[in-house]
Amino acid sequence: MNEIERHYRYQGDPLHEGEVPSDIRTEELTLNMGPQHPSTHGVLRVLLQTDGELVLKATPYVGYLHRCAEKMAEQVTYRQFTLYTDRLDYLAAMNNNLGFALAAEKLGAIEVPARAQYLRVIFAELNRIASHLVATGCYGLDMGAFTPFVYCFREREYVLDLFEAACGARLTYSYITIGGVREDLPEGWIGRCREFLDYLEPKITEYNNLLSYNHIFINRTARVGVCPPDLALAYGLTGPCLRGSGVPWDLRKAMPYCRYDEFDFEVPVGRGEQGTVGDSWDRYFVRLLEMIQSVRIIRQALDKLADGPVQAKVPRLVKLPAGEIYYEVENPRGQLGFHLVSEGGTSPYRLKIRGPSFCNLSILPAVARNCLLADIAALLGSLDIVMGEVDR
Amino acid sequence: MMGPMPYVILSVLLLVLGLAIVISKRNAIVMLIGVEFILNAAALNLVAFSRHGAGDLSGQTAALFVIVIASAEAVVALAIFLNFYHRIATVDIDRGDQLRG
Amino acid sequence: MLEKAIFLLFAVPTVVAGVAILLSKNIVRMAFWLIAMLIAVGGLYFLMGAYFLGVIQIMVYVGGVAVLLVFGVMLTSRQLAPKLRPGPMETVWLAAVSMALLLGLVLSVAQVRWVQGPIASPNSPAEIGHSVMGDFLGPFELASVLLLVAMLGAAYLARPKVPVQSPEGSKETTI
Amino acid sequence: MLVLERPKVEYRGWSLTIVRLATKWGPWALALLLRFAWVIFFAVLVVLTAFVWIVGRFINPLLPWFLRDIVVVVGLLAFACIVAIIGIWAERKVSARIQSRLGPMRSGAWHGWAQSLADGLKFVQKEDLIPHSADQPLFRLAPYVTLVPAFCAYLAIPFGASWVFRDSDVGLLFVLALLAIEVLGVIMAGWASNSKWSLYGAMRAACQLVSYEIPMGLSLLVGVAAVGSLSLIDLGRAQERGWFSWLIFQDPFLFVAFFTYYIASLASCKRSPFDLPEGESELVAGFHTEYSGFRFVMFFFAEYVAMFAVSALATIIFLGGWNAPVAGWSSPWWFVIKSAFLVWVQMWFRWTLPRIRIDQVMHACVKYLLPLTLLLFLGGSAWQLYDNPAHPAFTVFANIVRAVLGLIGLGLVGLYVFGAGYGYYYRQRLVGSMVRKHLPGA
Repeated sequence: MNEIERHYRYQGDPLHEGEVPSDIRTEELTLNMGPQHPSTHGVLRVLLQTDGELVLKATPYVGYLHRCAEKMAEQVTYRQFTLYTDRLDYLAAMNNNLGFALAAEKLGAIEVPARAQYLRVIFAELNRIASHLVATGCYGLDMGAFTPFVYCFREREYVLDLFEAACGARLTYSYITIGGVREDLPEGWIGRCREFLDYLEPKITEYNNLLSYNHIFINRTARVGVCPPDLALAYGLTGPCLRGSGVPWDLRKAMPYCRYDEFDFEVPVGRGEQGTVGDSWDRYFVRLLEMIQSVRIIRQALDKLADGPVQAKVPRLVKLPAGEIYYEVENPRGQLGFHLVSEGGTSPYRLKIRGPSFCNLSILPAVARNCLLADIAALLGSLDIVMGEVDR
Repeated sequence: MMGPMPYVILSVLLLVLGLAIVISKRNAIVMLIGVEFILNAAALNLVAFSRHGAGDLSGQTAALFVIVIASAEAVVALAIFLNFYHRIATVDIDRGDQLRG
Repeated sequence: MLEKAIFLLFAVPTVVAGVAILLSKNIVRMAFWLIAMLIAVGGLYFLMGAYFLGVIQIMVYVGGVAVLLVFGVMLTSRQLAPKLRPGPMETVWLAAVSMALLLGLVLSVAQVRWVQGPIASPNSPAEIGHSVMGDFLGPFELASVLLLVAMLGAAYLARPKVPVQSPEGSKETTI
Repeated sequence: MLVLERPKVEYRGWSLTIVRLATKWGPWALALLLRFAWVIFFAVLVVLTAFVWIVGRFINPLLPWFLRDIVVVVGLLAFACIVAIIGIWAERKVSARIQSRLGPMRSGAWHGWAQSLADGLKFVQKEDLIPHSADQPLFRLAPYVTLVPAFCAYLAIPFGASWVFRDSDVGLLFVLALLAIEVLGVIMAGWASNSKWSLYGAMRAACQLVSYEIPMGLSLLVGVAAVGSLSLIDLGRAQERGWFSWLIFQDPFLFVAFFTYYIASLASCKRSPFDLPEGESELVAGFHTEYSGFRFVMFFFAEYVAMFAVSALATIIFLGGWNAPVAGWSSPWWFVIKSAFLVWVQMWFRWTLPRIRIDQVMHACVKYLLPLTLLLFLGGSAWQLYDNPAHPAFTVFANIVRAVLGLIGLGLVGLYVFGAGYGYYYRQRLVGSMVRKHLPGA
């Protein structure tokens, strides 16, 4: 039994390590979890081989939300495709916009004005907060605690209000476009944003009291769904899932884009505070810590914001030179990559999207073995997948 | 006022039904159900006699012991049957004719 | 009159349950019929004034034993289930033997000349407690030992023995 | 020629028939009833009195008592229904307030008080759906098996020293036995639905409810051993000398037993954090996944009726039942208020805590709760041996302990009142500065 194999085993009770909880081995039951199931976060279907409450094997089946986003990209112009990026990870549309815009700008060598760069950072980080709030709240819901969910959505509403004030949309923004952002901030927006940041910071302590350090919650999530660092790297995990496994890899630090190198922030990693490194609790907690870091970044960006244009001079019909590029940004769920192949026309020849949720989900069959049925919900919730991005 | 007669007749019926269940079914758990019938027939008799015959509570106390023993029996029997099922994947008691495990 | 009606109210279900179990093919239904029988017998205890016993019957039998039985039925009932209906020849024999037994018992019971003793006073649990701790102290202690042994035995039988075998090969399916 | 015909849909079940009749004749009947309400009331009263008098005088002197029983049973049923209706509404309001929402506000004039009535009406109108491959008779039977025992438990629960349907020597065990039957309905529902999620719910319910019955009963037995009776009336009477005579403050074992009982009763009502049988994020809706319409309402009702029943047991055995904190002011209202408070605490738990995993539920029962309650029972019994006039020194000690425990209880209540008052007074500050000031565009 090697190290990784030992991690797969049921780890609820140290007394019975390496054993199934009961000897009463009945026939294996095939259980169809999803595509309509409360804790699969959308239309994911997981086929479970169960022995009583014990899950022997979990196989995810994806594709229920496939909308041919990549193929569509070949038919629409670059500007038009920005709208499709909204629908990838619909909880972090700003970040998706940003990734696509950066890829296109890199290929077209478009210089973005400084104010637009900072605005991009502000909005990307605000959306990271909103997305992590959803992840945190839904994780509480997966664990059976309804109240954190409502609290988190209450806070998310304020972020959405801010977005609505800036760009008029609450879910699909298309705010960050090629060459900058679509329009400048409205009157008084910065003050409201600061007010929100002041409001959010104490709330995170509240979540810690309510959920993170709740004894039941820790028992449900610590030592559950452990992804050791080597396994996480082997499966290509990114984002909070990778950092939850203790690997301090963040594209904002490692390969800064959008002037992220100007900001002072830390990369929180899972330290196995309540159980082992890389368990569900670590992944959950990394998200909470990242929210604090995002608040720090937004504060600095708001300070640096100076007057100026928010759009570079880009023609209405963007034409990119022939060539190809692969560009990755750090999304709330991991690294979102756009592989853009251009033949010099107004629409891409081929676009390949690397969805972080898809790669994160791929670890499910490796980790969800010999765990309990309830642990599947804990694991899926902590991986925090968005099916819009998995299926694209 | 009814005497003990109806209760005794009922208990006879329960006894015969229980025996018939035990004899006719080959499923171990259903046989356990038949045994519960027989035990209840006995307990019913005891309580009826306690009320109409002896005039003290010894019959009821004995019925209490019947319940206690029935529960213990059910627990152990079920544990045995589940092991049995685990070994030979059936609860057909005719299949359990090997002496080795 | 009322007593007879209530007696029938409880007696008929017990017999019906037994017949239904004999004729039924569905094991889970059998278990639920057994529960009906147990509750009806509990009702008969109530009718006879043995309230404590009736309550204990429902609590221990229905709440514990029957649930356990249903549990066992659900854990084992599968397509490999053994036959639940006897063959035609067996049925004839079974009916003959049961009828003979029934007739014999009923006739012998009917011949008994019952002497109506004093009706036992409506009992309280306290009296049963005195009875258990007095006349029946020996059986009571034995029963407690029996329960302990049964508990240990059941725990021993159901203990984990087999280490986990990795589920059907270690092939990684990558999708 | 092709004749397009409406597909013939066969609706089944009594609930739909009731709805049909109610929608057809209901408005008429209601209007007439309301128009002549007082007349009908007095007419019924007069007729009933005359009937009872004639029956008692000429036919059978026992029959009036039979009628009295019928009236009381109907009253208890009505009470249980009201408990369930108010409970469902309260659950929604409590959850809303805990989550800084408003909850139902529209049905009825005041704070959506008629919400559960409206919900009930909606549920009754729904199609009575039975899955094709379900075990029909058991599927239909299961909600009744769950609901009826929960209702029947009220037959033995006293609301006051003389406010009881039947005072039985074994009242406590009777209530426990009826609550034990409830699990059968759950198992039946889970199995008959022929759905794997339902079956999982049923299995979990069977494991959990059967296991937690033991600590629950044992904790109650500590109280029973202190009083020496299984009759709920006697248990209540033993505590009529005010706050410090309540059983929970009688000895430290009873004090702990109250909390172990409360935890076990949470598990036996399938309430959070023990709501695994229906845990919606794991088992869709557990044992009632396949139920809809009125059958689902029955499960819902049964849950709230059982919640109040276990809280009532806790009230009678530990919290003085119908007795006021000051001797002599006993009233059934005290009983209802205390039980309602315990129900509210159950709701509070539900909207605060996450759900436990099934293995942790069993470990908590077998490894911690069961030995603890056994120890409590042992300790409580030993305390009774020494706490009597034969041991004057110990009696002094016991009285000191009682006073201390009573003061602790007062402190807990004071803490609760202070916390609630503080929260209410600073309700604007606690929910944050941004709640009142809406952002433009919001």
